[in-house]
Amino acid sequence: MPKTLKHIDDVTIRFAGDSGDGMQLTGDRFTSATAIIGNDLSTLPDYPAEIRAPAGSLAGVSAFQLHFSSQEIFSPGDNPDVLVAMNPAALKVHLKELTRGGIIIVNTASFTAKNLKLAQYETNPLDDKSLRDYVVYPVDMSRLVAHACEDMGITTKTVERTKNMFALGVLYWMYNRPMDTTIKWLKQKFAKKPEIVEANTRALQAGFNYGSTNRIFTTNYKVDAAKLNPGTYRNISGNQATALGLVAASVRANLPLFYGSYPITPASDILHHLAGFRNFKVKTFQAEDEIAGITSAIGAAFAGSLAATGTSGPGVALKTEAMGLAVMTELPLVIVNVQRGGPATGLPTKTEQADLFQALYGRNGEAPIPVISARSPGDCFAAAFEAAQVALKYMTPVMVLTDGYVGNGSEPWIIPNVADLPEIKPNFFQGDEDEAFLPYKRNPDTLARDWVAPGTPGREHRIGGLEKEDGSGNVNYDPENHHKMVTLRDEKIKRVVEDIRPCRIIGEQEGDLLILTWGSTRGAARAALQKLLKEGKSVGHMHLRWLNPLPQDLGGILDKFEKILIPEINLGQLAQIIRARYLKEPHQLNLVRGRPFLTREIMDKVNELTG
Amino acid sequence: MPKTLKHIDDVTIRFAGDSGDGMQLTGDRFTSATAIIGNDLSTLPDYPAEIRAPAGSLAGVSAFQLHFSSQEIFSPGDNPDVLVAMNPAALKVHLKELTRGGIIIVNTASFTAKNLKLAQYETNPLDDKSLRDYVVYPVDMSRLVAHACEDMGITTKTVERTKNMFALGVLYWMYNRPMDTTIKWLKQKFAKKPEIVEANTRALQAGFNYGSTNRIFTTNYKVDAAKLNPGTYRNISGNQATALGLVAASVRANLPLFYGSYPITPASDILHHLAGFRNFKVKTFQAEDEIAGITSAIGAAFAGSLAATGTSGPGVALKTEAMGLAVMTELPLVIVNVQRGGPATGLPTKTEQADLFQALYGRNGEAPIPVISARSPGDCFAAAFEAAQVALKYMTPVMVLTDGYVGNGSEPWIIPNVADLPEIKPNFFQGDEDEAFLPYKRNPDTLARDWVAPGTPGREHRIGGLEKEDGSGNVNYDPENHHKMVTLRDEKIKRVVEDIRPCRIIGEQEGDLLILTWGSTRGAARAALQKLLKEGKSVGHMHLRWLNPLPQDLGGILDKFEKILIPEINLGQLAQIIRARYLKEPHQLNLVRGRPFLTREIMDKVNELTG
Amino acid sequence: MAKNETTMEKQLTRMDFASDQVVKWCPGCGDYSILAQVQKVFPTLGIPKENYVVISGIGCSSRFPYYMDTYGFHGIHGRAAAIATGVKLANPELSVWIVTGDGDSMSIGGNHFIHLLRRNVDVNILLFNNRIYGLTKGQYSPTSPLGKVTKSTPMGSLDHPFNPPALALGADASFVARTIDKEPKHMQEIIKRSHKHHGTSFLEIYQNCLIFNDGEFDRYTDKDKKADNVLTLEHGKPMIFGKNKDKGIHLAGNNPRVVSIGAEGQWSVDDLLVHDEHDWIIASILSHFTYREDLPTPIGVLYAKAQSVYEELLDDQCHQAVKLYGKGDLQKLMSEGDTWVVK
Amino acid sequence: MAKNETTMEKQLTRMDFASDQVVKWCPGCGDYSILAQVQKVFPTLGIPKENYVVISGIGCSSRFPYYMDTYGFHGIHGRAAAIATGVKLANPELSVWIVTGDGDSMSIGGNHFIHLLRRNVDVNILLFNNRIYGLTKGQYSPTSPLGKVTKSTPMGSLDHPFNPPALALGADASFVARTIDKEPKHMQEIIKRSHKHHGTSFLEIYQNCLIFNDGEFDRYTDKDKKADNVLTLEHGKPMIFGKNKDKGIHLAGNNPRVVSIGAEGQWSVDDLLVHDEHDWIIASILSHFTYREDLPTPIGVLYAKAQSVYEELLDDQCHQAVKLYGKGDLQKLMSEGDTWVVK
Ligand SMILES: Cc1ncc(C[n+]2csc(CCOP(=O)(O)OP(=O)(O)O)c2C)c(N)n1
Ligand SMILES: Cc1ncc(C[n+]2csc(CCOP(=O)(O)OP(=O)(O)O)c2C)c(N)n1
Ligand code: SF4
Ligand code: SF4
Ligand SMILES: [Mg+2]
Ligand SMILES: [Mg+2]
Repeated sequence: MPKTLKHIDDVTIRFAGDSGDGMQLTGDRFTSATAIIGNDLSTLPDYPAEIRAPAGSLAGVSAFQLHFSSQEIFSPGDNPDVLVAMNPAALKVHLKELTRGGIIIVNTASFTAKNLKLAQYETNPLDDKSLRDYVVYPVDMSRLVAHACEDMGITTKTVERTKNMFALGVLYWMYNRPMDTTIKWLKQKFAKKPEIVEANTRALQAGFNYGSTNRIFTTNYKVDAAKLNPGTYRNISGNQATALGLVAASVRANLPLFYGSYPITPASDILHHLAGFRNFKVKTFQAEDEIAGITSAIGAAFAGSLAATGTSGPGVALKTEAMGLAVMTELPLVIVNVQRGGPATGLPTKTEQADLFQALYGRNGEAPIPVISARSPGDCFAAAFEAAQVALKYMTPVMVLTDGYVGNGSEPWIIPNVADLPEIKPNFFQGDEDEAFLPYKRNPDTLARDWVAPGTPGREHRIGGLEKEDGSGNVNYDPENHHKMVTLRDEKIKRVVEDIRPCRIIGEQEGDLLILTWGSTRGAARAALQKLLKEGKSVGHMHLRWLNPLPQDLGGILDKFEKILIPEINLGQLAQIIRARYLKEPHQLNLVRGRPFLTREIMDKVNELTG
Repeated sequence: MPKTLKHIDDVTIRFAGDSGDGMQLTGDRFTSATAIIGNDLSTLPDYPAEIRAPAGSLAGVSAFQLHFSSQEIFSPGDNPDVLVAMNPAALKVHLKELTRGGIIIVNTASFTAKNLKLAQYETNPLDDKSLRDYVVYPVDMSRLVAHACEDMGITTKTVERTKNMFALGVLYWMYNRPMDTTIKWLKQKFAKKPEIVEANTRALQAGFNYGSTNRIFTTNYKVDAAKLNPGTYRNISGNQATALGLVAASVRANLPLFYGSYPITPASDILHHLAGFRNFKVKTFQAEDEIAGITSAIGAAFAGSLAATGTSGPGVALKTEAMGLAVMTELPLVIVNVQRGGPATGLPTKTEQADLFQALYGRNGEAPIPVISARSPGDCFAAAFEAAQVALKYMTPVMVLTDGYVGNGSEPWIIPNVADLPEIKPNFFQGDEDEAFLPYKRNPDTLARDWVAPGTPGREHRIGGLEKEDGSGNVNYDPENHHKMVTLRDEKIKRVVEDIRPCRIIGEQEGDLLILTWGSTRGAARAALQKLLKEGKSVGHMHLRWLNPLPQDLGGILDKFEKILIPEINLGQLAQIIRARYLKEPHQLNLVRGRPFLTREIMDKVNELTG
Repeated sequence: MAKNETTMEKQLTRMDFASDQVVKWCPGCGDYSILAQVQKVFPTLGIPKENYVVISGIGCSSRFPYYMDTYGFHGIHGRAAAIATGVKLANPELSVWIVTGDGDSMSIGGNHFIHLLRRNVDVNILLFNNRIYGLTKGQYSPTSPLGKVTKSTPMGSLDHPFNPPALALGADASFVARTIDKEPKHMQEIIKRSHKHHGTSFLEIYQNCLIFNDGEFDRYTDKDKKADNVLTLEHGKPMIFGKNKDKGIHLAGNNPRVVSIGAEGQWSVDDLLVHDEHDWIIASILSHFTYREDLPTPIGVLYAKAQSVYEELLDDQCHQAVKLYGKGDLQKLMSEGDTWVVK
Repeated sequence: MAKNETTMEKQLTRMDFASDQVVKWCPGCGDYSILAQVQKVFPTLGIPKENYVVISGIGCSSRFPYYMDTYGFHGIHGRAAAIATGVKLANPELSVWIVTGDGDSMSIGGNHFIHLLRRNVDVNILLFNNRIYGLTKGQYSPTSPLGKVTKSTPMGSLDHPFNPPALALGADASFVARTIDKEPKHMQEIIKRSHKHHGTSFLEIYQNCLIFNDGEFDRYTDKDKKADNVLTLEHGKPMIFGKNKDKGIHLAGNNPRVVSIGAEGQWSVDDLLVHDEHDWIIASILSHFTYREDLPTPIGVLYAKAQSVYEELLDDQCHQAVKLYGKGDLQKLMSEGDTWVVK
């Protein structure tokens, strides 16, 4: 039967299955193949807090969503067009979000009575009429992979494990993706187990063939390369980008990188990546807890390294005392918070933006620090790099806020030229041999104090957490000196505003409504903006990278719009800051559900407000 | 020579000497004697961060200021009228604040060349003309006490140690205070060392006699009892009052009190006091660190105790993760922060109000908690009591903010009648035997969940830090449930507003300017208000006890004044909250010097603003 | 079940301790066995069901309380010991069980762990030692052997591991024991011993994490290897082990080594070290068997001593204080010191 | 002094290590002696002055760095070990000294302390043990003996104290030693030994706090008592002590006890335990002398062993990685994985 090839612009696929079904990996592979084709893309992994909840259970469903397009895109997509459901539980959990009329590909072999019961289905949805509004492709993947690997003499369990590759193959056919990079990857990954490579390759091929030859599949699709900015691209996850950003800063500052950290979801991957960069002399230190993570980094900063520590919200909570120490000792330090659902342990594997207050205010005493947020996976590179720049220039700890979505999600990223990255000049003491060294003497422009690392002859000095005398840095309890130092530390952070790019509004430059975002919410907002502009709405979008200090010209920009809408995955933290700073009343959209906003939700809110 | 007795209304005395000179103790005794006379009073201890810095050094000066009056007073006084300086360093450090024309009493024996040098005096101030603007009483106290104890056969060192009692005696004469309570106290304190009692009593008596007989003292003063509210009074320090407030709440709630804490200046005294109440079944637990302090308290709360933990800013920093746990598990818990100078170790023995942001926002995720502040030493009792009430009623952690000044300072306090203290009904599960128990079912009014302690048959349940399903309290990762729970927790704390007394403005009820204060700044503000009203200014004063939630009627009150002035010992934390909440622009007075505001400073600012 | 009466009268069974929550560990995880043994032992201890409290930190193992139909508290990472201390001090009637992992108790929670041991609060620690971080997907832990290749140590870990029994002994523990997930009978017995001990009991349980550290304890669990690699301690008995009970521990000076006994004749039972639970030095020597390939791993009670118990001393002080100063009278307390009356 | 050249060439003296800050301990505090000995020893170690780093937590003792004219870091309470780890890992050339109190290192900082020991980072710990919290004005500490009456324990403390050498040994310390503030010569010698040890050296110094805990160590420092109560350890020598060198330590089974030697004849030197620094069991036995009234307190090196050092293994991995993958090339690193070009 002849097949039709359709050109389309934009597809969202969701892979869903049991925790053991390899959905994250399948998604990753599809993403890679899609990236290479040159589509723009955005991904959203979503996995349970348990390592492997009971097979077939609703709690054990793991999913990976991928949005790709021939246009520039900003979010992982609201509703999937295609749902790959490896078992009934996956279908049950994810069906409600599938686009009406969307495609469902299921592994029928898993629709056993037991699994149906585990998924709380009374009747088999493949047999009753409940899926009639969708295009369903029921495929007995288990049988087909068994067939494909028949003569290999490997265990049934091993064969069964390849069924995700079969599903991938079907989708490769359906969306015209090349299989070679996946096969190459399999070869590398399982270099020592050729039979695994073989089995998986066969399953992949079988899936592809099944799509191209089986009658039930009538159409496949072509999504052209997107017209992205020219450059060499790779696909990158946020945590990967953060790690690279730190290494890049260390190279451009010509300082060794020290990373002290304690594992925590969803931040651990930064540690994992950095631990692999020993040939850059990157020293990673898996500390006994978050306190040792940051205090070891403070020690390394004192010793002259570019020091960083990374964690998620509960870990930041434990670091707050030491952050105060870094403020008082005025040492450069990058602190990364890959935010997750809170409070407390909360939703450890889900995303949230509720640690902004903690970043800004979560310390005893007046302890201001600059705070930057990453807007997308690739932007984590720039955010980490800029944070290090500011830390080294102003001699201050800097907080980088990313989140679970940005940290685990991925997107195409233009690989920068090393030479184009700004050189970073740490604020080392520049005085000549005979100049007296005063550890708290400040650069008159930046107010940064001079940095001298132990090992430098003749400049021995002591720092610590007690209040410092201006200039000498000696311990000092004088009331007026304290006031002066509190004010100086505050002023120093205010001056970071000099390093912040002026605001850039996308869309209308003035008008009815400005969408104001920070962090990962930018994606959904930009996607919404595009559509709203097409609908002829008078809407602009302004995104904040730096939350402290705020850009100098922000006040003026807020004045240009009738209304301001701040969508946040919290109860209105940026909104409160804007209220306090500009005495303006923004509208809020606060949905705290452990996942990014949908484009539609922002559009609906804008429509409601501009109605 | 006949002496004159003058009636005066108001005196401020400052005792200053070496850390080893017993100035805190001397001040305490004078305070006691003054309280018994029925004066209103307010005290301000001020001691160095070192236990005993080198004798005679400027760093080693310890001071105690006492303001007493026949009128109601609110602050420890701006500038002392009398300075007792036991050595040159004490004179050097404190002279600049003495009222022009004020009295200086010095121990001449300590004005040796060595001590003068240590105090960085070029010439002896007693000999040069530098003190000509003051009334100086040079007394060779060392010689006089030696004389008084001549025949006792005790060491010179012991004798020398009594010279603070001599100084006290002089002042007792000068201000007509009775000596008997001091003598009684000496007998109790040194019950096992009668020779110490004897020596000190002799020194005290000698000082008194010296005043009454020596020619150089021509006048003494009488300060009548103040017309205070009727009742039985005692003098009380803030930390003492906090301890009593917690015990009182435990008695009125009929729950045992558990206090888990780790020592830290200036909060340790709460632990010390509570440790003495074992006959109330008060269980104090000196934990290994602040984290164990709070988590043990959370355990005790789970087990059905009234649980509390106390510390200062750096300790709170370490508790923030666990505070999130208490928010999520919705357990009653009182957290006391006796604020000190920050950031980091900062000024450990000085006061500050810079932990308000930390109290409100210093946690990961959306983790709102009620925050109450104590306005004066005696008010710590009520603040602690109310915090416990709210914690038990709403099933929530509550933060009590006091500070070093309020914690160590003291004032007369009306001893409440136990029967007048409200009874507290903990939110224990009330359902009957057969009613199913759902740990997260809420009281529809307060939204508090039901409390059931282990040991209760048939109501076994589990709690923890992961997000809870509404009602059942089971672990739940559902997006909509999370949003609901985040919102519910927020709403619950908002409802605490029902328990907050409406605002009360002192002074003008509307007009040019409202002074808005929180915490210990109330004293200086009220004192300033009194004077400003006398000057005919159109000024009111509104004091906030609860910082979260804010009283319902605050917005309306702010509207009644042209200008609002918020004096704070921080860089404007309440001001920012007021800006955000009411979109109003208050004026700020921010002096961060490790000590309370002076009345004059607030007056000056008001005068500047009301021109 | 009828409410508000203790469950003492009723004969409890294993099912009484199974909660309604689905157990969410990976199929085959060693944690299942520990859960089963605890559920089997609890009904036999003569404690009313409502008096059990199970408290944990964070980790795969720390999900344990959710699966027990007792009072339970899933705490925050590393703090189970401190939470449990608060629970027990507040109500010494309760039977308090701490469930923790090697990361939870030895890494972030190390300080609370050692302080709990020295205080000797009468609670029970069950340490699920899988020598890996399970829940965060496979970083090395403080009990992973030197050189361990994991996600966070791609070139191998650099730190010498903690030896849990040795650390516990150094922290003045009054009871130290070990068992293995795959030895259900032994585990039950030792859990009972832990319960009986007056003071903090520390029980290390070797637990296989089949996802991130499969096979770590194969030497001690594989059918054909375990007899030669596991030494089951019995108080007052010589230390004999081996498939044929033909091996024993001999102490040469202070150096323990394995000798063959029986047939070959060079060594006899009399040459072997005799286990004495109350001997701190023997316990220390045994603790040093950990990580050594040339020595078997001892299981059973390594050490037990009588020592005063924190919460009892605390309650004593409360009683003492009532005797000395009378039962607390709030009015009197508030009126202490100098007072005066204003009319 | 001329800048930017190492100070190696110059003969350093004690005064080179005295900073310009006024020392603010209470007159008579044991801390003064320790400061003096450190200032005397540092010039003799052959280390350029600029390579010394002194790192502390919070407490009276932790003010130490301010008084040393070296690089110094007065950290936050309990975290000196972690800060020092960062310093040493970042620059292994530095000679890193941790100054800490019994509260700082054993209470809030207990976890960092035990982890530092097991990692065996080549730094030196000087623990000023005064068995009290000095700076916060006299609460009991984790090394205060049971029943201690202090501000926070008016009826006596309830917890068994930590035994610092035992805890250190339990945490796999590679060097454990003890000295006394009032034994300046001995202290100097042991500070030198600490420095020489490759790996973390742990030196406990008994230090009198005359304000809040005066006399705690009188048994070991009073002229007429100390000889009978202090056992000075020497490697390879029998354990003899006493004013007349007529007492010794004999081991009966695993129980150490004091015996009289010489004249009375019942015991001879040959019956005495011979000190072996490398024997973990002997060190453990010696660690248990702490708090015992019937045994002398051992001072000197209790234990020393060779063990791999964390920061060296880390540097090795860096070199290894360069060998394996080439010197880090940022452009290459950023371009890893699948890439594609958009024109
Ligand atoms: C403050 C904090 N830091 C880090 C984490 C992340 N975390 C959760 S469990 C865990 C370690 C788990 O290892 P282990 O205690 O051995 O338990 P297992 O999963 O192996 O049973 C870590 C690091 C956390 N939840 N909280
Ligand atoms: C986070 C924190 N908690 C508590 C304190 C208060 N504090 C300062 S020093 C100290 C204990 C000091 O005892 P120790 O370490 O024995 O030192 P010493 O003063 O006896 O030399 C405490 C509890 C603090 N500074 N920071
Ligand atoms: S990851 Fe390991 S420890 Fe965790 S549940 Fe799975 S098998 Fe068990
Ligand atoms: S309080 Fe004690 S430890 Fe602190 S300086 Fe004084 S004597 Fe030394
Ligand atoms: Mg583990
Ligand atoms: Mg101490």
